[in-house]
Amino acid sequence: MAEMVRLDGITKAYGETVALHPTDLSIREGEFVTLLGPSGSGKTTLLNLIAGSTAPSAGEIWLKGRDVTQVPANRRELGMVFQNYALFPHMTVAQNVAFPLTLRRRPRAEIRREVMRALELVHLPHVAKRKPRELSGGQQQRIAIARSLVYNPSLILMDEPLGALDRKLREALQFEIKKLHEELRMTVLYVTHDQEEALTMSNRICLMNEGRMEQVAPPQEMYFRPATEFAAGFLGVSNIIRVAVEGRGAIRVGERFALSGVPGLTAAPGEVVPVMIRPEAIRLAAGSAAENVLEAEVEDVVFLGGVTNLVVRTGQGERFTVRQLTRRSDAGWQGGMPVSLSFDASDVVPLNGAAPQ
Amino acid sequence: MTTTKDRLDAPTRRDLLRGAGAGAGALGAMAAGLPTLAIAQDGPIVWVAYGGSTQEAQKKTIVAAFMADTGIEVIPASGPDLAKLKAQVQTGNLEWDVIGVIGSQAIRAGRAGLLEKMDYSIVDTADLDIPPLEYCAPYYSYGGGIGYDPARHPEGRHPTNWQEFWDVERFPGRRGLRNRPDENLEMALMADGVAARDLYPLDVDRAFASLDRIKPHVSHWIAGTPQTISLLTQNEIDFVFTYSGRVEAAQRDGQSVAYVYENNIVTGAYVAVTRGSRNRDAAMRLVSYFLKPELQAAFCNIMGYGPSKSTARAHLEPEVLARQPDLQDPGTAITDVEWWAENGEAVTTRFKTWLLT
Amino acid sequence: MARQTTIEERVPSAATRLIAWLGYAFLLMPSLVVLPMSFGTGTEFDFPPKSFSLDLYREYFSEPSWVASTLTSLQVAAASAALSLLIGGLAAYGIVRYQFRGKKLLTIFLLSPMLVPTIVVALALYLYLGIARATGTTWGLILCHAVVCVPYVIVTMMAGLRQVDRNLEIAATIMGASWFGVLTRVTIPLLRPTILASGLFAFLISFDEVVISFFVSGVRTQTLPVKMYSTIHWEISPVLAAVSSLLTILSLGICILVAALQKER
Amino acid sequence: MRFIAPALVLLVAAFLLPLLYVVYLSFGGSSPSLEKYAAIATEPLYRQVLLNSVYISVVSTGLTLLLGYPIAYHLEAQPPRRRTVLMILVLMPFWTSILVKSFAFTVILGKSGIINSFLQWATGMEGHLPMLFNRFGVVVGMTHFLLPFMVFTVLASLLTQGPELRRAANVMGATRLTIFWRIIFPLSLPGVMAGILICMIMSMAMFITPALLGGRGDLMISNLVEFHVRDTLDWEMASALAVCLLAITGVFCIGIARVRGGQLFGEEG
Repeated sequence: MAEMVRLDGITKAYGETVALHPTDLSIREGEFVTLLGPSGSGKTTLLNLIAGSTAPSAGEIWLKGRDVTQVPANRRELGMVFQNYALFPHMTVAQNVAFPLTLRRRPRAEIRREVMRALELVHLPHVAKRKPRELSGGQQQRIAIARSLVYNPSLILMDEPLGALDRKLREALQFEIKKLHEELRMTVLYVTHDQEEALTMSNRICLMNEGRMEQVAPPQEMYFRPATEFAAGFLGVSNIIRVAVEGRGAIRVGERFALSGVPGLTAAPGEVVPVMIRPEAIRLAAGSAAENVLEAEVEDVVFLGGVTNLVVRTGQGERFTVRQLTRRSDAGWQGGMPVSLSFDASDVVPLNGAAPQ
Repeated sequence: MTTTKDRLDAPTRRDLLRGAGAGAGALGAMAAGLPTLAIAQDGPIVWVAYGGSTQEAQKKTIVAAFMADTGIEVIPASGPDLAKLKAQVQTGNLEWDVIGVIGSQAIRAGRAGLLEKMDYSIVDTADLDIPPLEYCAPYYSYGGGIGYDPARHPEGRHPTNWQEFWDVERFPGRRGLRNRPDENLEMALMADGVAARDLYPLDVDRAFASLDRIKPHVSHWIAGTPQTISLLTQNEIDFVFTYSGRVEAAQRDGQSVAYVYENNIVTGAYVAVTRGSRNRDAAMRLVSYFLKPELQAAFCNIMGYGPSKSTARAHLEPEVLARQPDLQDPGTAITDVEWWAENGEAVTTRFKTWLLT
Repeated sequence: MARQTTIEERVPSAATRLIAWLGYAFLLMPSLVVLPMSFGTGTEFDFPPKSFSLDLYREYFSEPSWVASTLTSLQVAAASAALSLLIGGLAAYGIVRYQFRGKKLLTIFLLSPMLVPTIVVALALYLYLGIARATGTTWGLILCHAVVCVPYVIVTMMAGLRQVDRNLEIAATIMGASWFGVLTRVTIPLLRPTILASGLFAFLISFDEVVISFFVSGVRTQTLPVKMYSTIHWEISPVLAAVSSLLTILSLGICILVAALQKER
Repeated sequence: MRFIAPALVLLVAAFLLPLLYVVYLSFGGSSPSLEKYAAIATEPLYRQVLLNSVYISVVSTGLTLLLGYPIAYHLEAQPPRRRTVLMILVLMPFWTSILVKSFAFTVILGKSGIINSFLQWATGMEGHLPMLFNRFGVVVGMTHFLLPFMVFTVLASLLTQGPELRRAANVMGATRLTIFWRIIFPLSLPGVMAGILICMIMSMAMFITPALLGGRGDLMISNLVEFHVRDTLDWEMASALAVCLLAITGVFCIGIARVRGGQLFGEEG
């Protein structure tokens, strides 16, 4: 598919402080890309640069094969959804949605038709005559989404659009946005600091940290093969430990636990490298009889309904979080119990560039 | 304190332009090219006076006759402010042609070079009770004296001359005087035993010593003439220095006020022509109408003031004539406007300081 | 903007309400005294009037110079309010929405006519306009009033602009509106209450201004306050009471109408 | 910058240049001298009047704040429509000529005025409260004139405060008084300061009200400026006094900017 957005070494600095280090990114048409990262990581800066509300210090922005670096925001043919909805309080819902179309001087009949179509897409055709302040937060955001897509902009920017909503609404709207994206094949650049949102909705996640792109990958890959300690720590729960490399693909975790055939391990023997193991990849057994296991002791048991999290501590003092599906027979896990841990070599993810990106 | 009188003759438009700096000059020059409302050569005459019913009466009698006779239009304006006059002459941007002002103001303006010399070949000075001056001609006189409320202070209970006004034992009550030295010094000297005919040159030290005695009994030093009557009718003051014309106007309104016609201080009111007036000759002719006996009488019959020409008295209504301060009476003081023009500023500063302490 | 607040947060204490209502009464009191005076008779101020009549109103309407100066005042006030709204509004927009060097100093300069005593400004302007031959012209008067009104407009408009959500303007821009489109379709409609308020304020300041007008106005451009003030040498015409009452009632009517209309939207 | 240009042009042409001319005049114009300033420094009248002006301005401004803040606070709490109506009430005095207002105040404050008559009737007291033709009368008249300016300045800053902080404080258990003094008042300080500044300067410049309602000691510096402008025609003296007045207001401004960490109006940053 065609390339919709391309960033070439785009940079933003305010005096001495660099808000965004030189960044490259390419978004294909119809793709849903999420900028994920903690606050201050540069994701909003990046969004504003693409939107045209701030000018880059260096680099180029291409939209649909056109260099728009010098093009003002109003000629970039973009759509945008804001966290605080940014609906015009002095206009009705219909006028709000019609706004981009009236700017484009579309015929009145067409405007009326397109507005109704957009409102139907977000299931709110009945509020057309109301003022935004008479609607709930979720309804307002739906209107804002309708307004952003009614004129088929080449790219829709969404700046934490669900940040102000409660959990239930958020999940419902996540689903709706995803559906709209699939139905209308819109290209979306979505900003959030919520990892679940990013994982649920995106084709690709672009993880940002301290003004840099940490890793760009589809959600699955981002979750299972994080490239850096930051990526591993930011998405989901992870156990990051340091292990000694013993040979090609071989590591030693504890005195009685060594693994070989770890994928993507490039460090030379003798080095100590960080690796990640997801809590659900760890097998747990009571006692310490088995061969090739890590011996540990249960510190804490957290019952979460369908799953149970256990915090265990090895003889070397390393803590692991272990996640297990709750079964009635497991009810016996208790603090102080001796346990043995094990996991497969294929679940061990070397970090910090140990794996090729 | 020094005055600027001697220097006032000198400044020219060019001086001012230089003073205002290059920028101001440029703007001034620019604006000078724009059309203004400057009065044309043979255009109407602008006549400025103190406004109100006095000017209304003059308009109906003297000015109306002038317009009927000559066919020259006269535009009345109000507020003959010396500052405005000075600025007009200094900048050459004349608005006024004929100015009606009282007493020392006229002389001060003449000395400051703001007025044309009176053309006494046009203006007839015969039979004047009040001497004509170089820059202005007297056309009526007004008497100042004691005002009171006859309901509160019937015959024998109110002062009838300045010695009695000063006598707070015999005539207890709140006094009201003006907040300026003019007339106050004359009163104070007469209260101290100086004969009305021997007032000038005023013995300023003696006058202030006399004023010291009345100071604690003056409940208000009045800023505006209208207040001299309103404070009396509102019972804020018992005895006040006011003018016969004001008291009579109030009486016509049915107010309970009375006036003492003895021991009055009579001051002249003058007309003058603006220096450099483009309608100089027509303006002088208007001034000559102000000195016509029958027109003066017509005006004074309305307002109750005294005409400046003795020959006008023959045309006065009997009741108006009966209320004229007798200029021949040795108890009547006639303000020496020349003395005030000479000493006014220094005495005023001293008076204001005296008021503050 | 709808605010959701509980009752207890919004109702000021009894003491505050008492002082506030005393304050309103204090502000209103002179007008309440002037109103009955306006139905008096005769040529002097009188309170309470001995008899009631419409004489003063009749006199006001039958005397062309009263009506003319009222019209001049309204005209000058409207023009200088419009002018100061335009340039003051633009300045406020520039100050709030843009960053540039020397902004702070420039802002203080733009607001400084507020900081200079009017008598000083009056004298300065009179001399200056005399040089420029602009005394006595209507446009000169309008410019002078605009100088005095602009700072008030800037201050109120800045406060109003700060309350307008920047995102609304950004949203409109991204949807394709030019800066002019954003201004006319979004910013100005949102600022309507502020524009109304600062316009009214500017109008009133100009309408009430006497010191500068006294100097700068001419024979044909006498404003109402100047007409009142320039006759004070001998008398204060009680017609003033009628004028003041008339204006008070008129303005009250207009303002209440505006308030009612505002709610209708 | 281009948005500011029209205002800048107007003010430079019709404000800054005239003002510079006044300064130029005060130093003797085309024949430079410090004569007028020397006179101001030595003549006791001017010193006394300067002190008077500052005193009267400070007291009037203080009273205006004490009365104006509760009004602004009350207005802020009203629903929009009611607020509009009450704001019209605050603007009412503008429509009445200052001359008529001064007359009305003599009717209200005089010895046999409305208030004294009422007090005599209500309390049976003999005599009267002296409220007119003294400093009290001046302060009342000035406060009446200044009040709308204070109310609107303070109201503007109260309206920009969101309800969130108050609600948060309320939840944390703060009483109404604590919320006011710890949150609302400190946050409204920019408005209060701006209001004080405007009122101080306006009251320093007033001359009609003190002349009509004041006693013999209530001469203000503006009265003297007017006197020299209109009576003695000594414009160099008037200009010198005006420059002194400017200097005093300048000191006010700097003082207030100090208090507020370099912000004069709290708007320029």
